[in-house]
Amino acid sequence: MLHIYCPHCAEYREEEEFHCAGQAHIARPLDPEACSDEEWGEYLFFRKNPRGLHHELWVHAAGCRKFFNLTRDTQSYEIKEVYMIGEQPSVVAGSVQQTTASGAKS
Amino acid sequence: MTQRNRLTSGGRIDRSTSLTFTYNGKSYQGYKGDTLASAMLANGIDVVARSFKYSRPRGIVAAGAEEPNAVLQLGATEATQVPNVRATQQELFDGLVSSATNGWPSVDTDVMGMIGKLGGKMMPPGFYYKTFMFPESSWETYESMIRKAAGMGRAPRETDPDTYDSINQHCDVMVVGAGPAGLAAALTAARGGARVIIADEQNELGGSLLNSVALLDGKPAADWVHDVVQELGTFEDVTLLPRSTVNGYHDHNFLTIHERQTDHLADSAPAKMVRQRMHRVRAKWVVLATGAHERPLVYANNDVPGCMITGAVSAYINRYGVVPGNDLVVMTTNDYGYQAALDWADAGRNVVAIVDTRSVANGDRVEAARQRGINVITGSAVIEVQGSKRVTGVSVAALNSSGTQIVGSVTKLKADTVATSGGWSPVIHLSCHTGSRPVWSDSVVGFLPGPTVQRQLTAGGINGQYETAIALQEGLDAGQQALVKLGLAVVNVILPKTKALHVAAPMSLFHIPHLKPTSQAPKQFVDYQTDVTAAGIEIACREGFEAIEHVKRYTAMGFGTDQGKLGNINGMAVAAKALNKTIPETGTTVFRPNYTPIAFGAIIGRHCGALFEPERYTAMHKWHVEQGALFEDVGQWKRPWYFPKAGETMQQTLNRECLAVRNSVGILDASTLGKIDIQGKDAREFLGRVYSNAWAKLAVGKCRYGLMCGEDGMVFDDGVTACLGENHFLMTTTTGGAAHVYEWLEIYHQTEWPELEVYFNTVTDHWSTATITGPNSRKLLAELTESDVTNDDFRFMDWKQITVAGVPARVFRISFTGELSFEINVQANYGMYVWEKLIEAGKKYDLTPYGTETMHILRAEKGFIIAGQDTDGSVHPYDLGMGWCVSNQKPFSYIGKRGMNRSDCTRENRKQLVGLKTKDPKQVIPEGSAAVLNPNAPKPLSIEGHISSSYWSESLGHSIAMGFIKGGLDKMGDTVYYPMADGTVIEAEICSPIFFDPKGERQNV
Amino acid sequence: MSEMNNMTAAESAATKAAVMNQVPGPDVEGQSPLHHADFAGLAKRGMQEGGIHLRELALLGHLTLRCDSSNHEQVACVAAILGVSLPLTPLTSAEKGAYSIRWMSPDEWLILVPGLEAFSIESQFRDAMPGHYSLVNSSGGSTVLMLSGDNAVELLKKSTTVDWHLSEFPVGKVVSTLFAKSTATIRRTGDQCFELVIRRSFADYIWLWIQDASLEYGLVIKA
Amino acid sequence: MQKYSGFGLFKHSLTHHENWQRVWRNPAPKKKYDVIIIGGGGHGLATAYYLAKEHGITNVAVLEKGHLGGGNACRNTTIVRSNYLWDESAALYEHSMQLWEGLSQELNYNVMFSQRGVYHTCHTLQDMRTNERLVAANCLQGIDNEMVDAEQLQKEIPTMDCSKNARYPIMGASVQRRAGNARHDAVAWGYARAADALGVDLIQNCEVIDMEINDGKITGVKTKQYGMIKADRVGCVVAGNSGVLAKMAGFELPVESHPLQALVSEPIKPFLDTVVMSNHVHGYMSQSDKGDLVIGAGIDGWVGYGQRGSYGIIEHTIQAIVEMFPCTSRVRMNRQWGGIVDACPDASPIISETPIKNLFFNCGWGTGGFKGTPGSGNLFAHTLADGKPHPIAEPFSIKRFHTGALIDEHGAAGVAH
Repeated sequence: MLHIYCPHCAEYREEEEFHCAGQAHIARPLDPEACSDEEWGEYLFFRKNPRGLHHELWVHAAGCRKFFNLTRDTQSYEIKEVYMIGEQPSVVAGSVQQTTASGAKS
Repeated sequence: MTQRNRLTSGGRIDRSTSLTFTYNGKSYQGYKGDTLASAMLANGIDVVARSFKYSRPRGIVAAGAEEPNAVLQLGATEATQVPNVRATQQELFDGLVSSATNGWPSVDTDVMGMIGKLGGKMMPPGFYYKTFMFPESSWETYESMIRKAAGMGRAPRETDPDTYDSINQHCDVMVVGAGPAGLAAALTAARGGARVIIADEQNELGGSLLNSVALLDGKPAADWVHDVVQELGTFEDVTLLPRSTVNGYHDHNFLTIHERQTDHLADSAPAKMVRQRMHRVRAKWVVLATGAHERPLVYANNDVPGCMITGAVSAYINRYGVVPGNDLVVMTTNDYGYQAALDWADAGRNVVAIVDTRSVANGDRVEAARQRGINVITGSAVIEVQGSKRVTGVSVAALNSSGTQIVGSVTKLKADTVATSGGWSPVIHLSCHTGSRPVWSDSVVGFLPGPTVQRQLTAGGINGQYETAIALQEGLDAGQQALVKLGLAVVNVILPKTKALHVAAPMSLFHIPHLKPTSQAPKQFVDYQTDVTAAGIEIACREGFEAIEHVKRYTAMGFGTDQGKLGNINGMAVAAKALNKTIPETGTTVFRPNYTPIAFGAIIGRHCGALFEPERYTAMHKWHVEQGALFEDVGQWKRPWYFPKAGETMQQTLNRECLAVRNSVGILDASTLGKIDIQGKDAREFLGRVYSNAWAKLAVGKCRYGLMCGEDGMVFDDGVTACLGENHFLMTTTTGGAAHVYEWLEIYHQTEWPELEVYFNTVTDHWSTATITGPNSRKLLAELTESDVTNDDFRFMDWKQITVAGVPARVFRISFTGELSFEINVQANYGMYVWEKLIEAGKKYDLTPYGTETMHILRAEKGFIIAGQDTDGSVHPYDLGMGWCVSNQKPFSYIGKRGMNRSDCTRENRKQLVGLKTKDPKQVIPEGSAAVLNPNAPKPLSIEGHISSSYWSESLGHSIAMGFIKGGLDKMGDTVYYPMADGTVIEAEICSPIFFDPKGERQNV
Repeated sequence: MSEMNNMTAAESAATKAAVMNQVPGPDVEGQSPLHHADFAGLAKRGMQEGGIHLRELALLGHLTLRCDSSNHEQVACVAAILGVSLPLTPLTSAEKGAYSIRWMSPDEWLILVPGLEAFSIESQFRDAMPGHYSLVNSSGGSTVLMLSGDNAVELLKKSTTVDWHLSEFPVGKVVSTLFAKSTATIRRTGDQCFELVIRRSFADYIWLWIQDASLEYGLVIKA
Repeated sequence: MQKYSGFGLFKHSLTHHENWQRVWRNPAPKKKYDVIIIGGGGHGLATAYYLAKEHGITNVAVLEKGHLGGGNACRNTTIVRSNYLWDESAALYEHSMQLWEGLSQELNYNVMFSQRGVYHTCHTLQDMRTNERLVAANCLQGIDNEMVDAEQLQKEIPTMDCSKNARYPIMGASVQRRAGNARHDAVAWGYARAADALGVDLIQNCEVIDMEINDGKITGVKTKQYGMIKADRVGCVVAGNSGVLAKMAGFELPVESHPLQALVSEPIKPFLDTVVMSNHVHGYMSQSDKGDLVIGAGIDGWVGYGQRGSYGIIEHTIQAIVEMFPCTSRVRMNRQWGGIVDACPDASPIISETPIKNLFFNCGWGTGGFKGTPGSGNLFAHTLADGKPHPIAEPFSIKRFHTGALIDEHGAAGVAH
């Protein structure tokens, strides 16, 4: 069971209050009509699905109903950081980072 | 009945409270403080089970969670039956009824035992993979026989009378295990001001100290336990949980604790009490002080009742005042095994010998035994046990220094009890639950907790530290570390003094050799409950099952209800030897929740029966119930399905309800439709992006129907949205789709288009909606309002704010029936009032309440779709023949536009929604029926489409249906066939789905 | 839209949103979501002592305000209308007299007022509130339960996953969270006193849940 | 291959079972193979077997990073059925079903395929419509499937609560009587043994860490333990790890890997003689030959490779089981575990060519992989042998996610299985 820091409520809550909306940073193409079927298909369905660091979009569904991003290790399930929509992650694959036992940072 | 193995004094039992219990129909006595197992041993009960595969008699081996054999059926009544209760963990209560789970006619004289003896040789591991294949049809016959013989206890046939619940806890430090290490850790953390939970599976805190004769500060260890527990009880932020097993350690320091609140009192919980409770704990830090399980040694016939582990022997003597036999032989690889002999001798019974596999034994405990005059035989082992339902003697032989071969002659000794110790296995189960891989330690001769990302500390036996003084110190250290990590000031705790004993190194030995090769020796059990033997493991390895997971799966080792707590390490050792590898090379052992089994009831708590899932009600629900409505589940809502009158069949009710609407007026509770209030200057733009049709020009006071598609172009919801003000809209959604639509709007607003000035608020529950529909609906409305509701002033697809029955209302003139309709929305606190006023005023128009089924018929007569019924995620608006609801003129590429223009979405011959009229007007095509062009063609037939909605239309006097047909919109007038399961075929003609009032005149009057 | 009664003059021009007085005259009795549970009767007939005390605050005015907390004009306007400032810190609340405000999300607050004042406050907002905002009357969609007693915290621990320890959850704190299989907005009003705002359609379920979960403590209904 | 039979068992018992042969060799890999199959799970082993048996291609290696059948093959709840909605899926799973029937004899390994029936219970009118649609479609597809009403269901499954008292009363069910269970380990081991006997090299503890791709064409794989191994064609059948392998090849898949959990009760005496699945209350259950109630749970909503999911899913699943079988309240849960399921957006698998020439992927089976094992292996072998998909596999191309020709089984099957 994940313990997730909601950056809007500024505290940890249980996973059951949240809903994962999948991979983060998938921007809707600005001009969908200009997309080929292949490009539109990639946007709709193709995902990174990494073993390791993953940037995800979550919503605090039973709380403040706001979306946010988090970076999570899909092997250890450790949450490395939580950040707002529109922001970029600071922990990315390949970046030097320490595995800590302290969970997400606020 | 006398308790022939009960000592006259000693132990933590209350001899003044005698308890009666039955086992296999026979009555026995025990005492308060007994476990069922200790009481059985006190009464000299030897055979407690028949083994799973070979049906061999089995006795009690251990004293705790690791017990593999004493697994019983409990329960005095049918409803309170509990299968597979471990007698070593079940506290005795007065009136307890127990029985063995296998054995026919009884566990003592079991016929299957003979089969086991004869057929046992035919049952090597995996034998079932190699046979029962011929003839091909035979497996299911064999299988049903196997199934009858398998299984242990039985489920009750009646509903559980007890309640359970769960409670969510938060703490700074969760201490698992209340032995010396756990108590020291908890005390330290508590004194430091931390919020502490300490849980232990036993009925009182103290752990191994309760089984021990060790002195702390010169006093019995139990005194120190008592003082610590008392002090812990004084802290407001410390929770003490005895009878509470920490069963699962999940991610991010989430733990589940299974607390038995009344299992020690009676079969069923006393009134108002909860039988069992799950604590769902989120801990900042976890201290695992779970101790260790002793390993029995693997030797020939080591499953004969009377074969035990040494720690259990001590526990029964010291804690329960029970000596489980008269003449004891101890076999050990380490110093700790000697304690059982010392305790046995102290209890005044005969220690025949201590057989130490080490050639040199010189620890303090060894010396103590020698000083007591006990016969210590070093460099030797018990290679075989005699007896069938109870040990009668043992064969002892000298071993070579590595313990791999017998070197001397065999001596036979008379004994009725054999206690063995092959060392101790740290209880690393919880540490493994989170995915941490354990690490082998040669010095501990066991696996230790591996690296982890959890905020976890360990202390005592789990670290392979079995001396009380060290365990206490490690507990203190863990408590202090936790305080540091929590940012709290570190406090000191003065630990009790205990005599430091010299402990010599243990020998790494698991499997005792026999004179014969393992394959030919009498059975040497590794896992008692699953009947896995050393020979079986060797066969598995020989056959190529070399990974330890393969060995386990092929032999079933560790798959019992004890999850291999006693046997797994021994099994790995046997496999390692067979493969000529070390234990860590063979692989690690993986444990998964639960540590010990948990009743389903406890896991689900109150979420069962009436509280399984919420039932959502509208403001008028009580009225519907009183009118005898039957209800349909739509999402979590209870919606009236239809309102039968006495003596009516369902179809008669529907016919009556439909005709009432078509001929006069009906009333529907439409409150459950999702409603979203949308405000902001960009609300209109937003609607244009999420609906497939145009919204730019919708005037204030007007309503419009819209289709919502996914980015793939497929329809997922629909509804009417009203323009309340220039920047203010009220969107309706389907009943089941409300939550999804709301999140859909929010995700686009928050992540894609935050620049749009718009706010969404769910108002589903705020408004209650009474829909009156039918030619007389205007007259009815006019009875209750002063406002002008004539067609001139209140047009179709308008909404108005008026007063209905004195209550301010928003009335929408929209129609889902094709009739003149008004949807009257009032604040839900006044919903029932207005409803009842409508019913009253409607009497003269024969106002008829109707439910969802009639609603479905009426809309199908008009060809209106129901999202979810006439859509399945694979149809876009054009497939539905609803191209009129798509605007490709909008400047913004609305959601769904690109998707519905992908190549597969624009191809020929897609399935399209059409009407279907049966050749025989009386025939109603069953919903779901599949269409074919030639019903006589051989199978598999290509399916042209299916029926999505189908009803008898009393208004039209014939059946109606909507369904999908490949290229259907271009096939009007064609015939398709619906083959039925009974071989008949229904013939239907493709037609427009609008069956009733095709010009739409009635809603416009 | 000439017929829209009760609409303030400035309303449609200023905010272009529709506002209506939704409360009828005094001769029409409103029915709260737990009306049929008859708390008044239960208070007389039921248990008088127990660890859980429960009372319904029925028919209050519930107003959901969405606006921009960094817009000083909006924040000042709210304070001027209600006489109490918007709580801008997450999970906090503010209260003055019969008005109370709960932080719901960074741009959302739940305002509770006496039932008959909802429309007048709504109208004041529509007259005075600048900028982009929304105000929604949700009075019919929810009700308020007051939960107190020696075992109130235990009941909440059985029903929610929130940490109710006073050090983590002081008086005045408010959370929106799951309550059993429904949701609730819960504010601590005293060491052992809590206010639950629950949704109408789930009210029966929550009522059933509370009765069941209170069994071991004893449930006292207050009128 | 040493022939297995009851007589064989007897014969070996006379020699204390000391003379059983290895079930498979443990060969060192050759430098080059005609076909390399990455992934020694049920699907990979079946692929190897059918390549050798039906296509005569025996210069084949199966590379397994751990031990054979150690992933989802040994973690699933062993349900086998073929009553899928769309013609494409129905053809695929029925192809598999027909291979299941007789598989024990074909492999000379008892995979304990037991056609004890699979019921889908219906709790709402929408459930009924969905299942009636499924039944109607299956009848025309030549697949057995029928509806039973609540009264009949109560007779067939006495321990289930088919009364009107439930929160979501059971209104009826569809049942495929040819469906059932098989023994998961035995399927992997049986295929492994048979493939090995035909000359396939099963290489355990051999992890692929890179692919050799030249001019858009794969020529070999790099392994952690044995370095480069060349191959003419490579088939990737690694279920939950598909995304990781796709990344090596430089493309993404329309697949996400999620934790899927399951659990068992303690063994009890016969309680349930069939398989029951409810998409509405979200749980399914059968009883193993050993007596355990085998219970399946929903999928966690996030990507996870840890073979662990959230406890909340376990709670919800058991709630559903007790709702349907109230008498299980006092039965005890023994053990839970998790697998990694690679799920496609349309709940149908991928058996396909890829952007890389000679590299083929078989993945995306989601929660339906076990039942598909024989069919998947059989069709993928065909694909690898011919270099182009078998007609039954053709609709399951990755390309469908570009054109939009999805085979969406969500609507029909609800939560799959």
